[in-house]
Amino acid sequence: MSFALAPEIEDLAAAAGRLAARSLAPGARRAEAEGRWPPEVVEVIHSLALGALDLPAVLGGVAAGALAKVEVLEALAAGDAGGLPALDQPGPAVGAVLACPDTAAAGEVAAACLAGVASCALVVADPGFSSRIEWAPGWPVLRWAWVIAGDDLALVEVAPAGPAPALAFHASGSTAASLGGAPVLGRWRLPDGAGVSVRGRARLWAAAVSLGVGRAALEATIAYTTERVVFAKPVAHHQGNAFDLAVAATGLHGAGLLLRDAAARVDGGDRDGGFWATQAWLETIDAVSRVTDLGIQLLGGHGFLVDHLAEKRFREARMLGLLWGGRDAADADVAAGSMSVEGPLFAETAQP
Amino acid sequence: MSFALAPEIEDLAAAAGRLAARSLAPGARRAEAEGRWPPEVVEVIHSLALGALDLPAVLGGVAAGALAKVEVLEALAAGDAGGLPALDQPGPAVGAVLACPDTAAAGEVAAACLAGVASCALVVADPGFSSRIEWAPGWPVLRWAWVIAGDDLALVEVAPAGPAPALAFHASGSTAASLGGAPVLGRWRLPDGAGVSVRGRARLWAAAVSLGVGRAALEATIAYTTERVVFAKPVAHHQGNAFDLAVAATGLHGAGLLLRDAAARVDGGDRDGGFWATQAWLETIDAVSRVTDLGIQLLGGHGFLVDHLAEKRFREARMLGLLWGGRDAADADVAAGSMSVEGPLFAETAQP
Amino acid sequence: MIGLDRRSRDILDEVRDLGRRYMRPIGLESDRSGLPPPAEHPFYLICARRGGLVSREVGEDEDRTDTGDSDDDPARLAWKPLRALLIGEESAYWDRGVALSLPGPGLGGAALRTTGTAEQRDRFLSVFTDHSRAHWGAMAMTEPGAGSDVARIQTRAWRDGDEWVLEGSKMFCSNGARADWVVVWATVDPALGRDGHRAFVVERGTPGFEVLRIEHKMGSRGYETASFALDGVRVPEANLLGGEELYRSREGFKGAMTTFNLTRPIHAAHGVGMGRAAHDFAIQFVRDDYPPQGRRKERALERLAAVRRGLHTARLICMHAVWLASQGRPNALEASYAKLYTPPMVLMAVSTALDILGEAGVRNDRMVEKLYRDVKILDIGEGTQQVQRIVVARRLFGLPRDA
Amino acid sequence: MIGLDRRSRDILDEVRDLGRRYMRPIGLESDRSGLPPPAEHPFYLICARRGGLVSREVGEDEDRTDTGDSDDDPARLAWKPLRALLIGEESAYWDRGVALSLPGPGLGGAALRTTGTAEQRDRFLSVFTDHSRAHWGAMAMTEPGAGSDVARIQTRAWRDGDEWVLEGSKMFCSNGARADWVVVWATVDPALGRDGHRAFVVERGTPGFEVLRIEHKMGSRGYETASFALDGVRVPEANLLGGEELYRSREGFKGAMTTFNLTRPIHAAHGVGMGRAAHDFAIQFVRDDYPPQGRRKERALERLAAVRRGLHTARLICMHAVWLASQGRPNALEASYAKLYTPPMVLMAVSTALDILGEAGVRNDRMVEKLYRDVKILDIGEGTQQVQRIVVARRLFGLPRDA
Repeated sequence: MSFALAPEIEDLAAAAGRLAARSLAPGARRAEAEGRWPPEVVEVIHSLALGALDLPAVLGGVAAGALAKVEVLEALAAGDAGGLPALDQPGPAVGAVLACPDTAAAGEVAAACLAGVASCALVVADPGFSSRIEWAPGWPVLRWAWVIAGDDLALVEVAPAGPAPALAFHASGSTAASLGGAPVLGRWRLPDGAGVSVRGRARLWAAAVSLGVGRAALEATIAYTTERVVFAKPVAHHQGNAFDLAVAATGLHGAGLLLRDAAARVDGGDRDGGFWATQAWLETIDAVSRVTDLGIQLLGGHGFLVDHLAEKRFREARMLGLLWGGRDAADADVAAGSMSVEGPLFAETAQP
Repeated sequence: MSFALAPEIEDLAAAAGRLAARSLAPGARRAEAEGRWPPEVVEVIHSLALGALDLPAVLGGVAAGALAKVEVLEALAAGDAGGLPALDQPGPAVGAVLACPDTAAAGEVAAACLAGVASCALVVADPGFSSRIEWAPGWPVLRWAWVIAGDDLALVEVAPAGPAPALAFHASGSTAASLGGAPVLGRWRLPDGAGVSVRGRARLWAAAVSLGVGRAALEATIAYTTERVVFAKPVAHHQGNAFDLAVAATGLHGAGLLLRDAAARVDGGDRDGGFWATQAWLETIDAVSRVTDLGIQLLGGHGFLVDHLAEKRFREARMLGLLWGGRDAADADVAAGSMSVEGPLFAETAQP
Repeated sequence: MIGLDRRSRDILDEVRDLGRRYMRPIGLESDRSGLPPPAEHPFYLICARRGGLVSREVGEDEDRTDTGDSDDDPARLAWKPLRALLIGEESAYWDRGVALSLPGPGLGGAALRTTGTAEQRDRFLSVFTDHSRAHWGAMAMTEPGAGSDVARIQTRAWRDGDEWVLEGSKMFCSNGARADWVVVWATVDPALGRDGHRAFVVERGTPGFEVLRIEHKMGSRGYETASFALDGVRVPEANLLGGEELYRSREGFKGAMTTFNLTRPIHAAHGVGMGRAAHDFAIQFVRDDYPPQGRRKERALERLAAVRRGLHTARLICMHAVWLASQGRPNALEASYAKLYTPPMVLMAVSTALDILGEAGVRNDRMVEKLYRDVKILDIGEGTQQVQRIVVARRLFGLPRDA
Repeated sequence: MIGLDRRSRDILDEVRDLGRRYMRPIGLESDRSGLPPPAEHPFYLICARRGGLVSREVGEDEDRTDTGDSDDDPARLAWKPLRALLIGEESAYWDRGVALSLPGPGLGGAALRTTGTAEQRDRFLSVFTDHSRAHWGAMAMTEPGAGSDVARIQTRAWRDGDEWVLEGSKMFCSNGARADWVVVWATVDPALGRDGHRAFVVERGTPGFEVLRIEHKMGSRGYETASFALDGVRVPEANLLGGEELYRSREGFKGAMTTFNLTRPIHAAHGVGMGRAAHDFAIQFVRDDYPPQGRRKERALERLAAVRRGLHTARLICMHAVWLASQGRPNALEASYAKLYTPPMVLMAVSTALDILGEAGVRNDRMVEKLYRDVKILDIGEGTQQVQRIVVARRLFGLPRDA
């Protein structure tokens, strides 16, 4: 056993990190204002084959796997997460593309997504809620929705219904769409438990982006608070603040390990991969919310201004906790697994 | 409007506080070992008419009200909470005694309780759970159980089924009892929403005792940590610890205000008194758990030894969060009220 | 038991009506445009004509030092700061940003009343008796390089003949660009720490007093947060707040700080109002959009009950702190309890409301999204959470100043 | 992905079997009686005969400095501290107190191996090759007046001819009363702080070495926590740990501290085991005692899923810290992450299990009640949560020592 990443994944993540620092971070605010990443950034990210990383060759992908994808997303998001929902297609919906029994339909969606000419959304539906897309990226044009309810999957053709400005990810633009009366291209009953795998891939995606945002927030907070002096010492060197930072850093560290473990499980074909991906999402969302909150708090009034990225990260962290069914759907999925999923290392030992 | 207590309540609470410091605190550990408070303590507490405080004259009480009771319990518990469940009868079950439509039956129970010859337990039942008394005080002898399920009340004659050693309150002794096959003395359907009032009185009781334990814990922790020096200054003067203590103290302060407000509502005949009593219990249990946990933590290894009262308070705080239906029943009651109970000062303003 | 008298209920009804008709819509518009409402906005004129948000009798101008009121029944007098608190909560329910932008002397007025000379109070507060148009006062303490650590302000003041010259820059000054005057804190010698502080009333239009910009903020956009430069600004001797005598002891600085014992709980009460707004939106969402039975609804109601618990606890802490002040009792500790408890709890409340809305919560056109961006500043203004912890620790167990 | 090799699975099966048959029942008995199992308990003899809990090959004696093993395949070698971690977790699942009471050199052994001379290692560790009866070693650092602040220990050591004389008292010494020898930390001069520290091996029966008492504890009663006095105890020069040379540099003290880089995660892993025990008990309770459908069950399962998430995260943090060490990489930060994250999370886990049991949870005869009393000490031993925060802050952003 090992906590080391495969060298090819390390290389990919390092490349993504360089790109993020060089091309994404400097333009983050401008991209937010303009509602998109500039063409040269889009081009260079396409060179990473971002959307193709976690798709198999048969769907036009490069089959690098979920763990590779997580590492790359995290590295990019640390620079700027804003355009990732738009640019990474099928991205969060990859689980639906993989699970779709109609490989021709899945292939058509995947091809359009990888070519950057259309996008698809994943809708985590609940019998009691009316089905609509509250928010999706505004570009490339939204053409399909994968609707997952329990283990039932449907592919629906949708038409964007105008912008839906939101809490964050402004660089991805926005659109809403109604699913009522939209043409259904297919409906499938997936094998038992496959639904959580589909949702789990969206959660892996969100957790990876969130973790990148959180890491950048921690780094920026430490940089600011070790520099800025109040009451005769750096902000971070007041023990009360140091304690809060230490706890926040610990949470982030744990979430990162859980996320990597979950992604590796998905790659390893673990039938409970969706359960662990959901757990990783829950842990990461909480950890990153704390870090980004502290990121504003320790900057004081400056944290509330758009002059720093702290407020942007705070918004991104929160939004990633709301998409794709949010906490309700995630808690329901882990609750459903809590009696059936075995311990990750060895079967939980029964009481004597 | 005023946050001041009536002078007679202040006097009562002050008397209870003196008694607690003089007669309860010094013998707390011995009483724990012996499973009861010594006779002279029992006598002096009877002089406070503890059990009678919140009963009306018609039931042999002195009708001082719920707020007076809360203040007295809190003051006593700050000295030693251990014997209170045994000594304060009908105590947590007072709501059932008051709600019971059969005043003769209620009067019989109240009289035996006030005379100190028998005790009654309140059982917060749930349709799905088998009814049993997991723990009740071991003295005076347990003779009745009030069973409240939703708005259905029953009075059952029970026989103690041997000791049931528990996490805390050892000075009250212990007993278990089965309700299966026990003679039912009466069954009543209470008016809609009256069940939460019955449960609310037990929660007021538990919150008051908990708050006393929490206040004593905070005081002892501050005394210890401002005295003991580590790394060249008192433990409490390390900013990280100071921050934790400040937050804990704030939580306790808020819980105290909420509890007093709830008790005053009960005395004022507020139909949502049970809802607010339940809210006060939830707030107090959380606040006191944090304070007593910190009380051990900042004492370090000493906090784990029986040489200090920190570990006793930690156990008491936790046990008060488990009795009378625990968190599940309380959360269910407040959830049920969350759409119907109006704001406490003015109706919540509807959206435009 | 906490209850309201008739007069307070009437006042709250009035605030509610104004909130619904003006404050909420104006706040949403400011949020969209990113700009505070212009100083000429008709709503401000409405407020100016009434002499305050709700009436001449009560409002933000009022505090317990204001004993010139004709109403001297002690029982009624005790109500006055409590009403200010309730008005604060209710205004913030509709829009805290707009509430902060309302005409009036603001924090600068509090400083004037606490430490100004009679002549100064008369000269600078009399403008607010002009009800023909809206007027603002402001206070400028914070600087780009010193937030919580106010002892470290760097804006310099020195005498030159019978004038004072001010040189430096200020940030986070609410309504600072539209104010008739700003109370500016400066130091005669940074090495003296707080003992070197002096406050000056600087009138708009004074040469060298230059608004640098109106800040772009994540939320709470309904009021103006200004930065400005003081570039050799000259003010007459008579504008030194409280006169030279005041600064012989350390009361000069402390004077400003004591105003916080009412402003902290009132600031916290804004949070209660905002939390209530999120709570009410979420309750309505559950009513309209949730399946009528089942786990999701149960769960949402449990979580909303917890929100309600926190909000009511916060409200009691705030009211208790103000009630103590109304009784003439010390309340520094309790004011900090209010400010320490409330903002994190309100952030939790709004965040919970977002969870209950789920994906619908991410959108600008659902008000909870805005509240989430608005609310975080509560934990920073009027003393950060960290500063409150220090105050509580100091009062409770003597945390030393250098800890 | 984290998985186990065949050998590790076999070892865990062995621990599980012993845990079920011996450790759990012995732990419950100790909890009832309030006393640790007597040193003559047959289970200790069983362990002694096996040369450890599970085998000669692996166990608590082992760390990465132990390279005398015949197995020198690096891939397999990397497994060894991880196995120690897993054995710790699994033992604590059954009873942490009893696990800590198992025969062996304990923390004193770690100190000996890290800083002892070859002669000392041979002399004091060879007793553990005697499998005819159980032997213990112990370490005594903590004193009544100095817990976390180990630099302040007051036990004095001075030379007298070719002997050292020790005077003082020690607390919180695990297995201290039954140990063949105890590594005792003392100071030659309290004014020197850590530079004045010396460690000595004091053998049982040395005159003046007097056990004062076995502490009465809230929980974790399965092992002996001893206090003792050193009343003019004389030890030969040869018992100065590492010899005089070692203390010329500051490595003397640091030597002891470096052992913590493995002990912290292993200590934290005990918490994971205890949390798992509470989790499993609660899951079984839900299966047996809850209504098969409905809100309570849903809620319980959600909460148990959160417990599981925390426990698995903690386990990964612990394993990662030990894995780094097995790779010869620095792990001081990560070891503190493990010790900082785990104990509060495990307290939450056990407390959640109590909530799920409700009133049934208060009783002694349901194991979760005991776990709640057992678990709190995890956040204190091997460096409190506060100390871990300091270590993390120091490593992450250079928190100064006097902050």
